Order: sequence, then C-alpha cells, then structure tokens
Amino acid sequence: MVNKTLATCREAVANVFDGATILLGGFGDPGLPGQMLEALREQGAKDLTMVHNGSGGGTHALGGLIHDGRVRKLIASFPNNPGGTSFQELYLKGQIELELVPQGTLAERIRAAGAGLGGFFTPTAAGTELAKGKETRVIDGREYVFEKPLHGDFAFVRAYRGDRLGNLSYRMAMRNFNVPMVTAAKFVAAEVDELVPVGDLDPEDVHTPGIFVDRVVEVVRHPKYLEITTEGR
Amino acid sequence: MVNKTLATCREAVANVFDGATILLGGFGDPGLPGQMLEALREQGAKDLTMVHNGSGGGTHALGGLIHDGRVRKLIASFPNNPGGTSFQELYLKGQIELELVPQGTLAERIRAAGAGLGGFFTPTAAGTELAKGKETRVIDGREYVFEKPLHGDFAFVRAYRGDRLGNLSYRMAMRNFNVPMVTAAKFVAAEVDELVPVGDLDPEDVHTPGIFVDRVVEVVRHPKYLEITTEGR
Amino acid sequence: MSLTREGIAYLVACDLPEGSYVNLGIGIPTLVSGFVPRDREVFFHSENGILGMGPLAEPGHEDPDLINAGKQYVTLLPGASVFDHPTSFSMIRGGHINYAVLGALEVAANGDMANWRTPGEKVPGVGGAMDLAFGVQSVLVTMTHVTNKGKPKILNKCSLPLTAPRCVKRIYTDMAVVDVTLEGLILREFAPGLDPAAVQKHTEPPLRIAPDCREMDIPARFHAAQLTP
Amino acid sequence: MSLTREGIAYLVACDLPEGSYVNLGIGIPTLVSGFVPRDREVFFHSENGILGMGPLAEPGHEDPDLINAGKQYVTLLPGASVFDHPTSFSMIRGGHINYAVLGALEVAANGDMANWRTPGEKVPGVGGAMDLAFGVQSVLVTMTHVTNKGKPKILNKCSLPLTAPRCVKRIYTDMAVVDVTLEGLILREFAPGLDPAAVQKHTEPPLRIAPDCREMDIPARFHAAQLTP
Repeated sequence: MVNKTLATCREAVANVFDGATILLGGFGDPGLPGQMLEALREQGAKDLTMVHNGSGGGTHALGGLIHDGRVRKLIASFPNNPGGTSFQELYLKGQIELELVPQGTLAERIRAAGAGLGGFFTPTAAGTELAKGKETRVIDGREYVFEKPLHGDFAFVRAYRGDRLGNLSYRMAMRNFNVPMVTAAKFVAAEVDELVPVGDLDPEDVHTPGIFVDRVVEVVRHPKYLEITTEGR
Repeated sequence: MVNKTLATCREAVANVFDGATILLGGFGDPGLPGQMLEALREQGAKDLTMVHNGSGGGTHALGGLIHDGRVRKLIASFPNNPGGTSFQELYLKGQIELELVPQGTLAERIRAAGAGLGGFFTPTAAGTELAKGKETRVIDGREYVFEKPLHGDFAFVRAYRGDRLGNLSYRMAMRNFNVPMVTAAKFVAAEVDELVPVGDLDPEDVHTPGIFVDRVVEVVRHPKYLEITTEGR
Repeated sequence: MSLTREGIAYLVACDLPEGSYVNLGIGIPTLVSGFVPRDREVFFHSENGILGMGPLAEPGHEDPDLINAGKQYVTLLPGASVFDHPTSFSMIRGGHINYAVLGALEVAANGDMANWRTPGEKVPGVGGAMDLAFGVQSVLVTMTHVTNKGKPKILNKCSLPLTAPRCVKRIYTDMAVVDVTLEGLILREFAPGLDPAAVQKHTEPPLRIAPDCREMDIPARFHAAQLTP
Repeated sequence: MSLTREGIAYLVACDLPEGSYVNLGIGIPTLVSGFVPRDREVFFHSENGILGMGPLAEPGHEDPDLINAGKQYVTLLPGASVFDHPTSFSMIRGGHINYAVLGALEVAANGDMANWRTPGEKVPGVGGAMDLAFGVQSVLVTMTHVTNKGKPKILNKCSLPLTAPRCVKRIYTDMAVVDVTLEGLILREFAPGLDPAAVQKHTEPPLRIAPDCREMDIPARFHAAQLTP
C-alpha cells in the first residue's frame, strides 16, 4: 500500500543537503509551511538557495533560517517586505545574495519547470532594469524577455487537507505559489491541517494531484510558526 | 447589475464573422459545446479556422460545420479520429487546411495566449517531422522547439454550472481544453447544464473565474448534439 | 485647494465602470474599493489568487487563510473565486484585468511610470508591480501631484528606474485628473479652487487642456486646504 | 510458441512497481491495467485530465462526463483527481509520469520509436503520442515482434517518421522482452519454447544476451501457438 505520510516534519526535511535549492510555498501566512521551516532550521543544512515571494518575517520560519546564516541566496519578488529584517540586515552587509524576479515571472518560471518547458518569453520587465543582460525578442510587434524555468531540489508547502496518496486541497488563498512549486522539485513535502482517508477528497476538489507529492505530514497549526501578518506585499 | 447570461446559443454566436478563429472546447463529448456548434452552423459564418483536439464526428456539431464547407482550416492534434469523416473527406480532396500540433503543445500554446506570453520552448517534437521549419534551441543540453501562443477571436465551451458573472465549474473530465481556451479568446461563451444564483458556486470550486467569460447560456443536453463516443484518441 | 487621499480614491471609484475587473495597489489605491457606489458591481482582484474580494475582515472575524496581496485579512463577496499564482498572473499579464490602480513616484509625459524603487531604498523589491504595469489593460495612477519638497512628479522623463514604459492611461492627483495620450498629457479636471494654469505650474511637461476640461465635481468632505504630501 | 496480446500486457503489468504513475496507450497497452495484482497500487493517468482511473464503466452505468483519452467511458478509483489539459500535459512533459506503455510500429536499436504515422495513412494525427514519448520517464513499448508480413519491427533504423528519438527503455513483444541501453539491445526474456537465437532471427539489430536472460515465467493461458500478427 502506498503511504506517503510521515509522522514528523523532521523526517520530511531529513534529506535536505548543503547547497540545495528549496522552493518555499506560501504567500504571507496562507500556504506557508511554518513547521517544515522550523524542522529545517533544526536539521542544519546550509548554503541554501531559497525561492519564496518575500524574505520572511523576523527571526522565525524563513526569517530564522536567514538569521542563522543558512541561506546563501534568496530568489524573491518582494524581499523588502516590512517584517523581513533578517534578510535586509544580511543583504546590506553583502552576506546574502538576491535574485529579484517580478512576482508573475517567478510563478511562471516555477510552473515552466514543472511543465518540462525550456523557457518562455514574457513582456514583464522588458526595457527595465530587471531585464538587463537578458535575451529579448520582439514578437508580433511587442518586446519580450526570455526567462528560464526555475527548478528546486526540494519544495515545501502547506495545504489544508491531504491523503496518504499525496493528494492535497487548499483553503481560500493558500494555493498561491504552492500549486506550481510542488510540480517543480525533485522532492516535495506538504504539511497539512488534516490527513483524511483516501476517497474523502472529491476528485474535483483535489488541487494538487498526488503524483506531485512525495510526503505528507499532519501538523497542528501554531501561531508561533506563522509569518507575521504585516509582511507587506 | 452585471448579467452575462443569454437566453439562446443563437445570440451567443451572433457576432462570429467570416474568417474568424474559434477555439472549440471539449475532448470527445465532455466539455464540447454541441448546441453552440449547431447555432453556429445556422449562423452562417464561413472561412473559419477551428482549433479543437480532433475533427469532430460525422455530419453534426464540428463535423457538420466542416461538412458544410464552412471551415477553411483545422488546428488539431488528432484529426484522424475514427468518426471524423467530414474532415477526412475534404482533407483528401485538398479542400481544407490542417495544422497538426501535438496535443500537449496545443494546450500549452492556448494557455500561453491567455497568459500573455510571447511563446515557449517545448521538448515535444524536437527532431521529428512536426518540428520541421521551426526554430529549435538547445537549453541545458536538451533540444527544444519554439512554439507561439495560439489566440482565438472566439472561444466556445461547455461547463456544468455557471452563474451570471461568468463563473464556471466543470464535472469530471470536462475541464480539458476548456480551462485554457476561455482565457485565450476575445469573446468567450459557455453553454452550461445549470445556471445557478451568484454565490452558489463555492469560491474554491470555481474552475473558470468569471473574468474570462463574456456570455453564459443554460441549455438542455441533447444526445443529438454530442459527438459520437467512438471518436478515438 | 486640493483633495484628500480619500478624495483621489473617490475620483477613481467614480470612473470604474460596472462589471470591470480591478487590481488595487497599496496606499491610496486600497481606499478606492470603499467608494464604489453600492449598486455598481466592480470585481476586485488580488495577486495572491482572489477575484471578487470584499472589504477587510472585521476584527475577530479574520480567516487566517484569506489575505490580500498587502497581507491584510479580507473577505469574499458572493461570486468570488480563489486560484493559484500562475492563474492570477495570467489574468494580469494576459490583459484580462481592466484596471490597475497604482501609486507612483514619477510618471512621464509618454506614460512611463516609476513606482518600484524609492530613492535611497537599499533593499529592492518589485512584487507584482511590473506584471501589473505591463499586463493590465489600463493603468490608473493615484498620487500626490508633487513630492513633499514641492517638486513635480509628472515629468518630461522619469529619473527613477522604470516599472514599465508607456503604461499609464490616466493620472489622478490631489490637484488634477490628467490623461496620457499619444498627443501628450491632457488636463481633464482640476481641483476645486484651482485652474489649469495652477496645475501646469506644478507639472513639468506641457498640459493640453481638454475641450471639456472642468473643475472636479467632488463633495466638500474630500477637499483639503493644501497639498497632501 | 509465442504470447497472446494479453500475455504481452501481463508481462508489463507484472513489472509496474507499486506507487507508479502510468499512462496507457491504445491497443495492447489498454489491457495492462487488468493484470495489475489487486494488492498493488498503480495509478493510471489519462491525457484528458484523469489520475487514478479505474476500469471501464459497466454498461448502463456510464458517466457522460467521464471518458478516457480513447473516448471510452471509465470509472475513478478512490483517491482519483481530475484536471485540465495544461496540468495533464505538465504531468507528461514534466517527467512526472513514471511509465508510458505505448504501441509502436518500429523501434530502433538506439531507442528511436515510430508509432504515429502508419504507412499509407493519408490523414495524419499525433494526439498525445509525442508528448508522452518525449516527456515520460520510461517508455515501455508493447507490440508484436514482427509485422504481419513477418518482417522485424525492431530495426537498426526506423523507416517511418519518428515519434521521438531515443525514448524507448524496454520492449515487450510476443517473443521477447528487450531492454534498450546505451550499449545496445539486451535480451532479457524469451517466450516459452523459444531461445535467444530464435528471437535474434526476427530482430534486425544484434541482441546482447543478459547474463540472467531466461525463458518467460508466464501462465499457460497466455501462450499462443504462433506469432500474433
């Protein structure tokens, strides 16, 4: 019998290696795998490249990983979010690298990785500072920038419900980057509020089919692990 | 009050013009807007370019349009489906044009159009007959083919439920090409089994948000309008 | 005379047609939704996957899984939908959203806009600003007409890094409503008590006066004694 | 001796590991799902947006909205999910599907496969064949070992237009199981009553004999008296 469940987030992050690229789900609190992050912080892997919309909050969750000096590089669209003090301090000291990507391009690059595409042309950023050094092309009279897929070694996300086959469903605004991220990494683990028996999720309500997910952990939400809500856009 | 509903498919297809490109939803019967097609057949526009996975069945629905000589060109992945006699007869006489596109590439080109992308690189078909004359590029050691977005002037689809804001939900295997097609055309109309009051569709169960849809028509399913089930892959 | 921040938002809200799909940026734009007439259906989009967003959640009634792109707890209106980031940015980049209402630091006469890098800001961040500016059908800018040092923000050429070239359709400020056209800037409305010359004084590029240019028709509660920095 | 079509499907089914995600083409491949041991969880994918597909629907119990890529009415197993074409082909192209079991007209020694254009076929059609051949982790081919004129289908070089170059991992025929490797074709199993020399006789490229090459262990009900054309 296939069983993708694990008892603890510690087990889910056990194989993260130094230098790994991690796709970190969530936009603000919804979808952010706070307990995976705390487990990762204990686990100890370093020189990480983290892919996330912002830079996390304070000194917990992603902010904590950065604060501990475990992150070599952040790939993000909005690392200057108000709560992101850990990143911002290290960045100003030149101790962490930043790849700044427009939010829609970031989502699309991750999707392209999961979809097996070699890259795409987007109009976003053409002619701006963020397109510097990038290939551009005029297609049907409009200028586009070439963007490559963004793969992860690992993806960690949070969903609302999950089953032992890895099927996930999300509540409200939890889908955000999680839906593409789980398609784009070699190893994918999700923390969920509720583990349900196979068959409880209606086939039409599965937002992430189990094929994309390697491990599922049921966790109890704890406010401590959540990003602060003032993170900003 | 916004009201995207129409009483008849006839009204929904009224503005189709000669030479228009039409994205036609459905894969086999599920999602195929059979009554829109019959209304289009009565409406009379000609020199149409139809985008659909197959070539339809017999002499009704898409097969009927083709049979009537109204279709100048078909963009499809599997026009040789067993029931597609109307297309096949005209094709062998050189009276209809065919652009053959691998099924995944067809879906992705339509999605790219809806997502505002200028094109993408796919590995599919690289080094085969279907990549002849196309730009190719080696990316990270693998060969890819450049594909451009595929826009429609019109998209016609079928969904299960819809509301006056254009929100749609699909049953089972109805989503297929419909989800990307409604994003990729200037005018989009859906026939639905059931028109429901706004608020009846759970926000998490809306598979096509209303922003993508211009018109919704409630129709009674009639087997006559359905493609035959032996159409083949 | 000039307008309050609410006054600028009110002007925008009056212009949003029924049935339009609108993304609101942070700052003045977030105020817009509060001024849409109750009998007019306008659909608000949030980058993080919401269409049909309602007002902010009442304290004590927040749904922890439901925030907007500004990380505020929000509500959904009947007919709303939720979706993932690729879908959300398809709506933006694919030109499905009718209006993006965005704050700006500078707008040029040709519609160039700068709003993502503040002068002196050492940690950059772009969020969805560029996707919106490049993708949405019409970009409406809301801002104070001049900087807090009294310098014009509507310029011949932007000095800050661009968010997108030639993207702005209309500018709403505390002094004026200005259209960006292929023939240059066109003054459509000026704040109560001002006149076109007064607006021009605070605007670097030349303004053409629309044939139907007029004083704003705006309730007195939105009037401000002086420029709101 | 050789195998029935069911016998070929049986061999494939025995090789599919628990937890694998599998797309079945038309023809012999559709028979595979019926032979997966009941206690082994294997997930069947259909291009038109199904994962976790069950058996064909019983007559009278068809759901008109639920067909497979071959346009047959199917059922869903517990844990199934439905989705759109872009997602479905992301599973394929993105390498998430572990196995595609496909019929073929020709396979070359280097793994080139031809299965989309039949000789003499005047109306072309490709469907999802290329996406599967290019995208899925392992392509398993099922076919009769020779054409109905007795000519080999495993060739030095394909004569028909390719579906994809160098994509085939393993070939299951009514005579043999052959692996495609960087070192060439390796014979792993031969049908009951045959020997490696007999298989080689019907195979154009040279076969290397696997050290553990053996006669197939397959129930007698799958034996056929002669080659099934």
